[in-house]
Amino acid sequence: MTTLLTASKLTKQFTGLLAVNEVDVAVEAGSVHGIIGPNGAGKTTLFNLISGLLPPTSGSLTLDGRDITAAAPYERTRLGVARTFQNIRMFSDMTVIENVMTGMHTRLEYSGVAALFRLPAFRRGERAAKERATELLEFVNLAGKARSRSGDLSYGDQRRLEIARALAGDPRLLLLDEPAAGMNPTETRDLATLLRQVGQRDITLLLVEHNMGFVMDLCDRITVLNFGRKIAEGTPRQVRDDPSVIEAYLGTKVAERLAKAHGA
Amino acid sequence: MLSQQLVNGLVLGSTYALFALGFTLIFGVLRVINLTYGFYFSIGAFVALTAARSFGANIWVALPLGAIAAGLVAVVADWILLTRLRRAKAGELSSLMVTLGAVLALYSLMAVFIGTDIQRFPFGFVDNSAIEFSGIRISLVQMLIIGTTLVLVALLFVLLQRTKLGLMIRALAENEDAARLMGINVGLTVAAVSFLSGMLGGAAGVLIGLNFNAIQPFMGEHMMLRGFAVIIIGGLGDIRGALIAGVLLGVLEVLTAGYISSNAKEAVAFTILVLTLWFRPVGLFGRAQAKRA
Amino acid sequence: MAEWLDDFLFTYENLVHALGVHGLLALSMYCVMAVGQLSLGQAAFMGIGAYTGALLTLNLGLPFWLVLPLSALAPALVALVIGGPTLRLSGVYLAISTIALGEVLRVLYINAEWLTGGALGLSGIPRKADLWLIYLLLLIGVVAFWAVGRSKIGRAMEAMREDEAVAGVMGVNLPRYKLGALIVSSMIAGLAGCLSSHSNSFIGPNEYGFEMAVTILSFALLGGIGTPVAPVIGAIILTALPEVLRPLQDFRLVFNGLIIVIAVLFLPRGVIPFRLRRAP
Amino acid sequence: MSRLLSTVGAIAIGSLLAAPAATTAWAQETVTVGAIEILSGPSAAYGTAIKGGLELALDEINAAGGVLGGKKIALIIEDSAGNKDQAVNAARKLVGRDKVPVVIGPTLSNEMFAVGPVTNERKVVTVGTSTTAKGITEIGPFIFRTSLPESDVVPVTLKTAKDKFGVKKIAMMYANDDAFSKSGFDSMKAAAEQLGFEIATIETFGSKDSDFSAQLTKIKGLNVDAITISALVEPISGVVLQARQLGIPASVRFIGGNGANSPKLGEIAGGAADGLLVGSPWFIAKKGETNEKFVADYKKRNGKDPDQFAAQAYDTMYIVAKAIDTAGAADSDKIREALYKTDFNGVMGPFSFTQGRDPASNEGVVVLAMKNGRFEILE
Repeated sequence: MTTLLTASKLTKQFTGLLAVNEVDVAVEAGSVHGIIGPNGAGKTTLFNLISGLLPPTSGSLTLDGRDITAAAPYERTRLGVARTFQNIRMFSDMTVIENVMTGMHTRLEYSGVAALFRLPAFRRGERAAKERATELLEFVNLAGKARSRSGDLSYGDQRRLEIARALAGDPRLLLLDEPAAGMNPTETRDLATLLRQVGQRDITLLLVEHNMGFVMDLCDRITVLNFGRKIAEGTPRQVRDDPSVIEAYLGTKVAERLAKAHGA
Repeated sequence: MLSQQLVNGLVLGSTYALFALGFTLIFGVLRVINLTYGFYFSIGAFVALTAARSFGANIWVALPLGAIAAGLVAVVADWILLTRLRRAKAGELSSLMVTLGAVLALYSLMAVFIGTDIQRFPFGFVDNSAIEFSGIRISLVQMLIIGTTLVLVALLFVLLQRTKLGLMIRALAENEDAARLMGINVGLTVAAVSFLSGMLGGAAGVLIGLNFNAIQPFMGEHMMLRGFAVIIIGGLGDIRGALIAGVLLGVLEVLTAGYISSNAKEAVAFTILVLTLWFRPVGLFGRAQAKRA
Repeated sequence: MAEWLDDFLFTYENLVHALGVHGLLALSMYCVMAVGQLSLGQAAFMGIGAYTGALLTLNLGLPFWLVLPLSALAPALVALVIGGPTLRLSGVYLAISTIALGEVLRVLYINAEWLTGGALGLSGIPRKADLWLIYLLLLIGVVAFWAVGRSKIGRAMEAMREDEAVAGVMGVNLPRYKLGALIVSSMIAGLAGCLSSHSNSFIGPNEYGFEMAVTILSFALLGGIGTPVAPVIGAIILTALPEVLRPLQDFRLVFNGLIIVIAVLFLPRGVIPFRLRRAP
Repeated sequence: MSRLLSTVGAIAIGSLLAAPAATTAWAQETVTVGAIEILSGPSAAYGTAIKGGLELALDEINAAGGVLGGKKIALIIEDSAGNKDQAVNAARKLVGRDKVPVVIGPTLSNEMFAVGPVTNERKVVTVGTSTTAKGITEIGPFIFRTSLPESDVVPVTLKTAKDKFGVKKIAMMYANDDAFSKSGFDSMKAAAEQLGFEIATIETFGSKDSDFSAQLTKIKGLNVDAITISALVEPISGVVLQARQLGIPASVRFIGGNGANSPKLGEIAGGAADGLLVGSPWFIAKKGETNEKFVADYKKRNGKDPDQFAAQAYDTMYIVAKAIDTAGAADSDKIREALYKTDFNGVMGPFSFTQGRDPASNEGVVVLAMKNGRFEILE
């Protein structure tokens, strides 16, 4: 197995807050890698650093041996990084299929001139894009809604559309920020099935999730963050049994219980 | 002559700084380039003028009157124009556009009703005499402007750093949602900031109108262009930066006109503005990284 | 031609010219706003085109077919200089620096007397901007935006307008798109400027300032930016209305200002709210 | 889309077409003359004064039997709002729709540079009453003006300053951002050089500036005898006030161009303006029956004192009416011929045109000095 993504000593400091503190993560190609941790542990910040939405304060990132620490988001996309967002960020005025086709931006090679004059390159590109988009929509079970306004979709549909849009760029690494948030058990189960199928497409998955069952079930390897620091890493079983992890999770619960007792 | 020119520059620069204070305060807290600010400047001057004319108010009455009126206008303008956008979390460009349209409409409306002729305070409204020492002349009004600018900056610092309202304002400036969670009445704090900046704008209008003795509806618009330069050079939202950038700009303009060419005076502000954007977009004193696209 | 028709065209020639030129200006505004940016420099770019065109015609006597593209090129260079640093920052920086641009250029026109005639401006510019040419260019502009709008470029532009960060994650090269849009828009504005100076015979330094910039913005906001035709219709309405409703002239600026306020607050999609489809 | 465009076009054109029919019916009994003046916006004061002067003359002419053996003159005044485009649109409407043989105005030189080529192309006589910039009548053979160009007035003022007050060394100031002020300055500079003045410095400012301290401090250090200034009245007032505040003594006189020739100067600047010299083609207290009657009638009709713009407009209306009469028809070409033969004695004094269509003589120019906030003839 080879390492696809390596973060070393990755740090992000906001005014007065170390959101991510010297975190090392290595994501194996072809694996499903989970990142867990209590609220405020720095998971989303880590995602923003990996996808390039935030510049790191220090540390470095490599993708397939190539340094991408300073690369802009669009450059990372071109290199094969795609992501979804915790609070779904759809182009809500666009139709469903347009959203997916927007995700193909880097894979469409025709020039502006070709588009302007409707040259064969443009026609070919758009036709292929449409076919591929339709395929992806079928894959996420949205084929019937290709022409609906995406802002009008139900919550679960939007989640799946976001995954289709991310897949449209043919990524090697897909970052999923709490994909199961707000889903009922049935939907969650369907999602897990969907993601397993994605994994079979030779796509490495890195996901942040709160739903423990979901994570333990799906992931090959898990990294645990707390207060911006990595506190544990390993297989689901290793992580589950790690005392520092139990403390991190239990600690908060105990604290909550204590607070409640005081209040009463 | 150099010393007299430096004094001229200091006075001119103080007017720029005075004007820019409220402008930069609005941006610093509310994250809005509020172009209606120029109108507060005009309306403050006009209210003071009307007071002086209709019931012979003196400067110590007319100045606060103009400032308070402008403050009230600011609260209303913010409420009408920006509440909706703030609630919808619309981008900063929407608010810029809405205030842009509003300010054009307001100036023009004011011009339709009271004309664009330059109006002046009655003779003898303030003591026009000047003090002269070792060949440098400075009039009482000019000293009043420099003094007021310094006093207002000091008061603003005390307000922001030492009072409960200041704490609320700073919390709001940091993060609106967090401020709300902390139990701060955001609507009220926004209104307070609007009122404060409106007052600063109005006071600037009265004093500057008095110094140059030229009051007309579009006076705020002419000032606005300098205002942009000052708040960008000083760093958006940076009060101390606005003070220093304002004075700096005034002195540079006067020295340019005095020793290079009066033709070049107009270009000074924008040359520095463009240089700032190229090389130091966070402003002269900014530390934080400029907001990324 | 029948005499009455001749008289009629003579009477309204300026208006018909203005409708076309303003249509082009609205299109140039559309081009920037379509990627979610705000430029208040369209009037300034127009001015550069107007002066470049007039000077090339008057001083060098170049043929109009050569003058026109050169007048589009000059503002493009300025857009490059302005856009380079500011487009990396948040949108307000572009807005402010483009306002400043108008002012800088005004000072420049006034002071470069040997070239621009200073405050007296340039007069005696031959009338070479034929009506058909203006409307042909406008038509080409609209069709071109329409065509490009229905491709990956159009999708990328709409994505940037809706959520810039996500557009970046989709692989849209944000700086390049923003700069490209600014440059194309400055070129259209430059063309409009050149056409207007070659239909007015006289230009002065104070015509391309803040008021004109705001007026151009109001075209696009009234029409909306859902399709490239919408801002053009906005321009036509706002240009023709004061001519039809004379009393409106006194309140022209008040009206333009209110249009912007109302459009932003209540009609964010303009009066032509349709959206261009971007997929087959 | 093209259908939408053409629909909008059709609506716009349709509503524009609806209007023109009205004016043509009564054109038989009247001669229609057009005027384009600034009646709204920042410079409305000029146009309003001109309108007052035109209408006063018009009432008198029509009461005395009109022109061409009993035809009355109808005057259509269009508002330009000081906007070049609006002025051109007005001119096109007057020429294309109302078919006027003569256009009076427009108010500003800037507007004339835009309007002139249009009316001239259609061979419609255009008579400026207040356009003093250089090159106005060079626009074309149909462009006249009754206002003395600055280049005729300013030398008189400067010469008076030299002869009467021994002025030798001057500083020159002007607003460099509007055509009126700039072209006034050009004439001033030419005249100053011709009269052998020593020009210590030339300083500029913007029409909308309010701070002139840098320029004035510099001038103060140069110990000049006088300061010439070419600008509109508002910045002039500001300059004068600040000059005195900065301690430039009253013995250093200001010498103004046409823009300073306004009673507003005294209203705004008060005593600070005392001593300012300005040349004027007309003055309210000018002796003579014609002028006294004009001043009285104007005041009765319009409720305030006339200024030079009103006076020039008043004379112009008479000059145009006479030309129409002489021409024998409301025909532009014939009126143009007739204007060349103008020999008129009005409130501004004797008047005729040069072959270049400018006023022939500057004999009527008087030099005024400001005293206690009012202009008086310099004796």
